[in-house]
Amino acid sequence: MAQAHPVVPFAHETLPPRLDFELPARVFDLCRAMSLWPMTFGLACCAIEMMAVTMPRFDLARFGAEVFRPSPRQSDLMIVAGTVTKKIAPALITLYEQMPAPKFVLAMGNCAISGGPFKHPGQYAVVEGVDRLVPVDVYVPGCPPRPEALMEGIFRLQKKIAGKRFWPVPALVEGT
Amino acid sequence: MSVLTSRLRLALPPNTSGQDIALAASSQDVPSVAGRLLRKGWFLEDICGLDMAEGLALLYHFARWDRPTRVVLRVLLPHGGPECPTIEHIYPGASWLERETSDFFGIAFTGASNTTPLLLAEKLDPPPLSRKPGHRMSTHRLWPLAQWVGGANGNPLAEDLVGDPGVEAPAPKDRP
Amino acid sequence: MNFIPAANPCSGLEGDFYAQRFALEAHEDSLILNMGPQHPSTHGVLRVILEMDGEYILRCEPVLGYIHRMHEAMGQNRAYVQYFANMGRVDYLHALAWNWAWAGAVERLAGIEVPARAQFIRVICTELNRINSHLLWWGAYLLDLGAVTPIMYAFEDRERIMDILQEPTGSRLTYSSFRFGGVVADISSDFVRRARALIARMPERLAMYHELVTGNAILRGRLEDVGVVDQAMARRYGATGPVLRGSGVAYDVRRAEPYGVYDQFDFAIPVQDAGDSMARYQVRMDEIETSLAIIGQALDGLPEGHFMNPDAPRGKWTPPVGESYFAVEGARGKIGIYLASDGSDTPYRVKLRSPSLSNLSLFPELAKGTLLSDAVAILGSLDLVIPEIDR
Amino acid sequence: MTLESIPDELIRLAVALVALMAFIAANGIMLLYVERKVAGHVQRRPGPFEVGPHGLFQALADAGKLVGKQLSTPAGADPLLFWIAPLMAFMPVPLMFIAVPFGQNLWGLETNLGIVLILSFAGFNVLALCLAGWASNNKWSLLGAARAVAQAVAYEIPLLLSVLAVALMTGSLDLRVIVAHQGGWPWQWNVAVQPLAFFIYFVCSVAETNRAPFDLPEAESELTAGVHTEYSGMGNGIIFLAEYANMLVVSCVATVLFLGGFNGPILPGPWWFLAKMYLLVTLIIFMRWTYPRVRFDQLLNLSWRWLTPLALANLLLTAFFAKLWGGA
Repeated sequence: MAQAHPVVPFAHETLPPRLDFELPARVFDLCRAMSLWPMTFGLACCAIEMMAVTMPRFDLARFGAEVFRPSPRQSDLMIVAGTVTKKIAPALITLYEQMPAPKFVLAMGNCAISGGPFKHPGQYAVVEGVDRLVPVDVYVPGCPPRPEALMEGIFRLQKKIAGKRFWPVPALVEGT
Repeated sequence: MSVLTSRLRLALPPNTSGQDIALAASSQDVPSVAGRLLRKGWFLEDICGLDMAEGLALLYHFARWDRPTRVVLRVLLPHGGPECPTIEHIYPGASWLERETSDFFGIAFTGASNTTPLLLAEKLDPPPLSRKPGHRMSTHRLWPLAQWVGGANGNPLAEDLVGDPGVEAPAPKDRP
Repeated sequence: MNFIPAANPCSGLEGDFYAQRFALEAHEDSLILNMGPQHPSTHGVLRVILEMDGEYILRCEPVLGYIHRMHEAMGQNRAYVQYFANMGRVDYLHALAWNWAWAGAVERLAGIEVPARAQFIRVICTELNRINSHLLWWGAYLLDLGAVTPIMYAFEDRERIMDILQEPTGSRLTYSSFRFGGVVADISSDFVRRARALIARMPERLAMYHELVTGNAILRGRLEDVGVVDQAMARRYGATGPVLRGSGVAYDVRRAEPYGVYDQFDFAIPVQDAGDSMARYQVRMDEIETSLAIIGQALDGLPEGHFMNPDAPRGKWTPPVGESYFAVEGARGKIGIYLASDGSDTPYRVKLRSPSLSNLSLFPELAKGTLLSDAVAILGSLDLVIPEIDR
Repeated sequence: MTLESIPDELIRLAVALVALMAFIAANGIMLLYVERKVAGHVQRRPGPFEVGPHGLFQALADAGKLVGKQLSTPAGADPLLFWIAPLMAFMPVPLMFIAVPFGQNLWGLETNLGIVLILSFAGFNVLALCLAGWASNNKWSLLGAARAVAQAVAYEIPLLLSVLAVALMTGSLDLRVIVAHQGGWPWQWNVAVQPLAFFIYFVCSVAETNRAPFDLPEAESELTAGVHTEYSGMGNGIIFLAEYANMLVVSCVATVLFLGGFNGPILPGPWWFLAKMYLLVTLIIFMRWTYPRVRFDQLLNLSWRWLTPLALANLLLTAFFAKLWGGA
């Protein structure tokens, strides 16, 4: 991130693990990567594309990430799909705090990344980037991002968790 | 009621404005005009604030189900301490529109049951949609055709609006 | 990072500012429940504070503004054409209706002519978008009612329509493809072919939807006589769109106040008299058929010519001083834009009349005395898009 | 103390319990997969597909993840009750299975009160949900718990009455006797004689296990996640497991009572038993993805106004005919 974000309310204190074995840790990481349950937390336009990604054409279920849990206690991934306003910010932080570790945040769309089209001089309502509130793992740009982009974002997150990309990289098709 | 009619002033905006007739009233007449419009079968489309050089204008747009007409009720409030009586006891749907206008322009609606900010997290000062004094437009520029005609002047719609004295609007209900 | 006014520690009441204010009037032994802003059935970030007596709702108050995105403030500092981008995001489900409202308001103010072909393209695209919006509503509403599968079927059709609409609009969801005096791109013969194929396919799909869902006894039990809106109430709250038409008023801006070329089409306005959630459901399902009929006629009568008025203003441009009000029929009801211009290159004031706001204002009265499940059914039947309410 | 001094019954019981635990755990994992796969196919999409061949390892990954999640106890919750509740939901399940005859001589415990044992342990489930909802210190959970209790009370009665009809007809509460009373072919099953009782039992069992369209205690669109809103990690996982296990139990009992148990032509008994059981389980899963949810008052009306009187009438008729023909 080029921009320095002064306000990060979450100073994470990372304690060293009491037990640290290589193999179980890798197995757990693999399980976590393959079973990312997102929270039902649609904010705005991007939420529709977030829904679209679980629908028959894209079907996120293929990668085990379609179990949208309404309760933050049962979810692993918060997809911030839409504009974060100053009014929702406290609720968003609470939801993030309620998620049990290990938890991940995916900022979907330009609004969640930087305020997007609503960032302008003198704006009074929008938080300019959700990373000012909670630590973000993956940014998916777009307004809104296409479902393919969101899926790619989730793959990147899986790679970040498990250290390996499992699915083939789609080839760029010229002229489309 | 005839007193009210004599206090109302009418203008015929140009065809391009999408408004068929404009009523100008002082703020204390707003509930009685609204009550009369409700009895005649008009519904409230929206309440629009407008920061003009002469003061804060409130535009109440009314429309009908049975024919394509639109009436705008214009009220001009002073910049210092703008106040207007509420019409939520006549059009309950106006409550939110008034709260929203109050958020954006700092207009106080007297007698309203709920005055908490609707869209904003807290009251902003200056209100977000108010303009700097040098950037305000004069009402004479925006409404140059406001040669106010006192009475109906043969216009059938105006006849309908101001001709019939009707019944006095119901008084606001006592609130718990 | 405390943006909400801090709770008064002396009051002894739980929750934030809004909840405390609400709790002041609460009965003894009642349960104050916050539904939202993160709740599966509030479709985004609506928050409703409920006062419950067991499962029954004594009183409720929606709290808005969680997705207030300053559209009206931005209207005062964007160039006229830039504001189309905002229009795509006010109501992202029926973005083209908002596009049309904005284009119409400016065209009416500045007296810009729109070529016939452009008008027809607008009609076709807007109606396709309306079908899309109603399909999403249908799926999401049934999701609220606990039926998980229909939304998957609805999205199958939605994806087809989005594929078709991508060509003239260049976007999947937040369309901002109208311009003053026309649209950004012409439609091709391929578009026409695919749109015709869609029209041919949809009746079959709709019949399947009705067979699968509409006749279901559980669904009817959940919707009939729930959330009855009568006409006087609809007038007092300014309800429009399917909510009003579900109460027996055949008020449709496309017919009542024709804009564009809607007066050239022959279509029926679906009306139901019951005023309950089932009536609103039926109206929306029938409106899909109406839209299909309009698209069919528009495709048949599609004239040749420009898709954009060659004399139309582009880029930074200043309209004359004045005001205009333009209303269109969105999927959720009457969309209106009031525009005041001071002759500069940015609007002086843009006021967006959002149908969802008026329709939602019915909710506290409708929900009073109902069960929690009914409240969910009523909320869904109003077809809300929260960013459109909060703007 | 030698091995011989331990009674055979006890060894049998211990072995059965261990085996049943494994059976339940394996089934829980498998049913999670099956449920998502069935959902996928009902919804015209593949469902879990990429994690392992055809997504077979998906449920394992989920289980691994749930085990590795942080367990959080919400502020203001009663920690003891909060964590006892999921265990209480799960622990009775193996005990319910021990009386079920899976095949000829394949059962954990010889008892002539098998059905009573199962039904009494089934009551623990509602207690667990009630505790979970109460201890969570969450209003949504509390509403869910209230719904769970009202629902369980309402549906236990017609369920018992429909079971009683079969017991009257057979003249025994011993599951093995009930199975022996039926033959291998569908027309020899109790369902052929007692279709109404089977229907009532099936509806009630779906309601008892809180499955859609009767999933009100966890009604996602109304109560966020209902009773288990506050449970994270394995707390949630165990409640899930208990839900699937309860589904298995009611399907087992339905198989025994109405579908001839392990009786069947050609193939050995256990296969028939499992086939019938999984058929019912799949049916329950199918229903979940097909129907909208009923409203709470409709749910109670269905039970008190329709199922209970019908079950009573059915019981009376059964008693009458049993008396007429001298019972079993």
